[in-house]
Amino acid sequence: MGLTPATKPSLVSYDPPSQDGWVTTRLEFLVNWGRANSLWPMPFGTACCAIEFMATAASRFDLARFGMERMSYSPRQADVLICAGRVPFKLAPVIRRIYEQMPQPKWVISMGACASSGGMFDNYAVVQGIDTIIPVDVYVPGCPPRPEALIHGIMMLQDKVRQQRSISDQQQYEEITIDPSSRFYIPAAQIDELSEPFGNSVHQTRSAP
Amino acid sequence: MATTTRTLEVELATQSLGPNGELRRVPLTATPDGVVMPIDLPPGTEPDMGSERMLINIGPQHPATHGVLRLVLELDGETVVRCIPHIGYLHCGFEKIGEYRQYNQIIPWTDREDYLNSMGNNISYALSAERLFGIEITPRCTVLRVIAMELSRIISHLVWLGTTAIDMGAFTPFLWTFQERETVYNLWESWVGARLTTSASRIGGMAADLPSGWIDGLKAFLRSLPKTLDETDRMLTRNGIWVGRTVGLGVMSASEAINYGLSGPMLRASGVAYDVRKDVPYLDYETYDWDIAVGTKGDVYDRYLVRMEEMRQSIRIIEQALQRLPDGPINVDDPRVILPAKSKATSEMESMIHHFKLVMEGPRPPIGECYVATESPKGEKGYYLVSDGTSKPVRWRIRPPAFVNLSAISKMAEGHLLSDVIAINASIDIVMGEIDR
Amino acid sequence: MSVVIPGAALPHGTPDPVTPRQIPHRGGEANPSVEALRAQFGEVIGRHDVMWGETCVWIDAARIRDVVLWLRDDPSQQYDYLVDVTAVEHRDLDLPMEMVWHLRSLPYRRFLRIKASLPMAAELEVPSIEPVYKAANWLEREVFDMFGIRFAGHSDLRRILLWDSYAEGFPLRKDFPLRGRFSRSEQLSQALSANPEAKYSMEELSIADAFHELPADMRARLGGTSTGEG
Amino acid sequence: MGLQAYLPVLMLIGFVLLNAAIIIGLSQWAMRRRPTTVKLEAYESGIPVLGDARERFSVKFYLVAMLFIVFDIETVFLIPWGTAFKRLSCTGAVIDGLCTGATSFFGLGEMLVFMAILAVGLTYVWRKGALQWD
Repeated sequence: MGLTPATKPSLVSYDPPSQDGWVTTRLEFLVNWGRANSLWPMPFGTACCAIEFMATAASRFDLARFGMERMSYSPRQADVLICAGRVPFKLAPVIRRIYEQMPQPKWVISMGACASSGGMFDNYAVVQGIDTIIPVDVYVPGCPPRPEALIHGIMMLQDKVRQQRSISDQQQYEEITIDPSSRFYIPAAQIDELSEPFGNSVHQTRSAP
Repeated sequence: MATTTRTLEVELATQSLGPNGELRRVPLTATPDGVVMPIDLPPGTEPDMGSERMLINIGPQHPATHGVLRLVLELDGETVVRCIPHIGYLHCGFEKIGEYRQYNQIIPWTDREDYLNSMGNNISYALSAERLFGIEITPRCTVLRVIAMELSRIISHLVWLGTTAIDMGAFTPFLWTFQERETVYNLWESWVGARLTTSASRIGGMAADLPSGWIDGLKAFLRSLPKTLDETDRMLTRNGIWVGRTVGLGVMSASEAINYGLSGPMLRASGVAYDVRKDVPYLDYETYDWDIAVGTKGDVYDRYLVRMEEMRQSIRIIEQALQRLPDGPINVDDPRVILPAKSKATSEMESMIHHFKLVMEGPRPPIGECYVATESPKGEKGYYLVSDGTSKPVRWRIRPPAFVNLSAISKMAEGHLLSDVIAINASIDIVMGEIDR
Repeated sequence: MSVVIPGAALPHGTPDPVTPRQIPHRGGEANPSVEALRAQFGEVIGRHDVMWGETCVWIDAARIRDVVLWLRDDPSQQYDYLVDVTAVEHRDLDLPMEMVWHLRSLPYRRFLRIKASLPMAAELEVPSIEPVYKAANWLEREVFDMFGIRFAGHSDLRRILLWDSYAEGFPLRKDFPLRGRFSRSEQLSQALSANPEAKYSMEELSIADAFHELPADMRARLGGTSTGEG
Repeated sequence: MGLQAYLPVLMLIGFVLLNAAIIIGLSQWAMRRRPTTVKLEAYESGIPVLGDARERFSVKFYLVAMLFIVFDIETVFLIPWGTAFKRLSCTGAVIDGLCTGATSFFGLGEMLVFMAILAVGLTYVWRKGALQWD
């Protein structure tokens, strides 16, 4: 939004890269249009961002304008897992299990700094960003992000859904296989590198003056 | 609730923890035909075949647990035989981080801990830090802090009211209460810049003084809130479903409530007229004219009435505070804690050094410790600070009222139906950020 | 249903409490309970001091339960409200660790802090006051979870905030690094790979076992005395 | 001629079956199953399940179900009676909605007897306390 030029929000236009048949592109366009405008969110609300998510869902910043007012608290009917709030290590297996039990196609919005990168909780108890556990589609910055910021994140996700080639390319919906020993999606070295403290958080571990 | 031998009167208390905290299991002995007999039960006792029991998780990800609380219920049909709460799913090491931060740097942590009452927490922490430093704050700051704490109490009760009504099937109060809460968000934002995580207080003062037009915005809110409260009152208080689902649930008698350490609306609903603002007053609360709402039976319905009345009393306090709001500085002019004015800091040399030194090293309190209790919407919220003279506290202990209130849920929930456990859990007004710290 | 009024036991004329002003750092008049405690328990009560207007009494840790029981039941004290149970560990490790109990007397409107020092070398063991105050149940479990201080006579001493098979030790100890002892990936892999029964307490497992609902592999792991890890 | 009278009902049943077939068929055709072991397990708020839900429940649930069926069928009998009420309580023939003969209480009486029998059943059940839940 700030530095990079805003991506062109393609509401109607749809230019598939390869020359698929006219039918599949029209059908894909119809399927994507249907999915984008009726994403059922699963609010995985843990902390302060959940209150801001409730404010977004309430009547002033109404989420119903995006077809998302129907909250689904069971992963079986959910399309989007919105992780609103910090995720401690005790909660990591829960969010991993819920993500795995969601049917494809599924997306993840990581709402807030704590979900996206561990935020200000750089200590022994908090997962440093849920992208080390589950693949994330949209990161919404802020602590907590304003409802407009969350809605902007949701609109970015809708753009992504509109541009997916949902019928012709089935590989993008394959379930990611877990490495059985460590149960990770990404290799351990990458997790350590992702969770490294950055900025002035590097020397925050001095307890004395 | 006598448990039948089928429920295996094994030693339910587990002394089975190793010296450094790992789990040691109590071995189960199984007779040849597979019936598991406890160790000390005389052999040959015939287990009576009661109806099967079911263990279900009302777990961390559940719409009715107000956050990531997990209740494991042992159900006999629909009646709850045993309710075992599991918490810790939002434990983020607040108290550990407190020992690595300076005193002014802890303020952003206080509003992320009980995120419904963020302004109230900031001020409650500032009060205990100011007593640790031995600072008296200015009159204008005192009255401003009373207004902020009472407003914070109102919006915390509004979220409780909205979510409890949803738990019992009434969706519209949620939209009304969040509409009111949005107006207060606007007030917070114009005053401090943030809607939810305000970080408004500083040791010895506030982050900023009121912007112009803020008082009129507050007066408009004080006119519109009673209308919403009356509308919700008309809808819920004498509503057959609401009364039927809340009266007689989770009853706590006065002596039990005191022994369980309950506080706030939970304690007052059981008939104990203990309010920190009246008994251990701070910020000149004793000079305001208001009274405490005290219930009689201590059930879910009384807690609802006490909280509704508390919101009306908070409006009374804010109106009196608005009349007496004095002018004058908002920060105490004590160079140990308050930064010099920006204009002086950039022009005079020693102000710049003072500014730099204070920001880099942080204020240093004298050696000592103090505990200041304040009345948060959940109960008696206290900060116990221990300092060894350095700029980072040795111990930052948060006295979590909802944590102690929640510890009584197994006593309140057992014997009721499954849907009543949801109502009882909602009536405790839990915020998992504060419970799990 | 009579309403319990705090401050009811005070003599009739006492004025309502006011916001304290100009509190001295040290000194100030001590809580009358201190003399009563000395009269009742003699040398069990160590020194006392008044810090920022709050009275703090040092006692011998082993006798905490009798002191608290007397404070609650004696008609002249009536400390019926337990505010908090916590512990403090100082930065220089030769200072002993301190156990802190905050008590409040609603009828007499008094606040008392009881402290006990636990030498670090010895086994950190303190008698539990759960039989006296039900509120102490979870508070003591949290002090055990964070500091490793065991409470003798506690009905269900388990970890409350961290999961039972947490292997990194006790977080609030000063020798525990802020970001934990293991690497991030190790912490994550331990959290993700815990066996299903590590998420249940012994109580629930024994209930499920009584109704033959434990899956075979979990029963095998449980049957032996190995830890839940399997 | 006989079939002609039933045409609307048959069309309705046909449409309903067609609709159901389309919905299920289309989704079966378009859907690709991607089962994983965790996805097939039961969902219980994100925690691995202990024990299963196939339990022996107490008999009061079955009792309430039976009572519901009895009184539900009673209301089902009301509907055909309601449509034929005019012909039942008219001695002569009914010509385009008007009763040529004298009206009689046969229709009403017949239903009152039916309701009275079931009312006896209801009071028995009520007094025995089967409706009392806990």
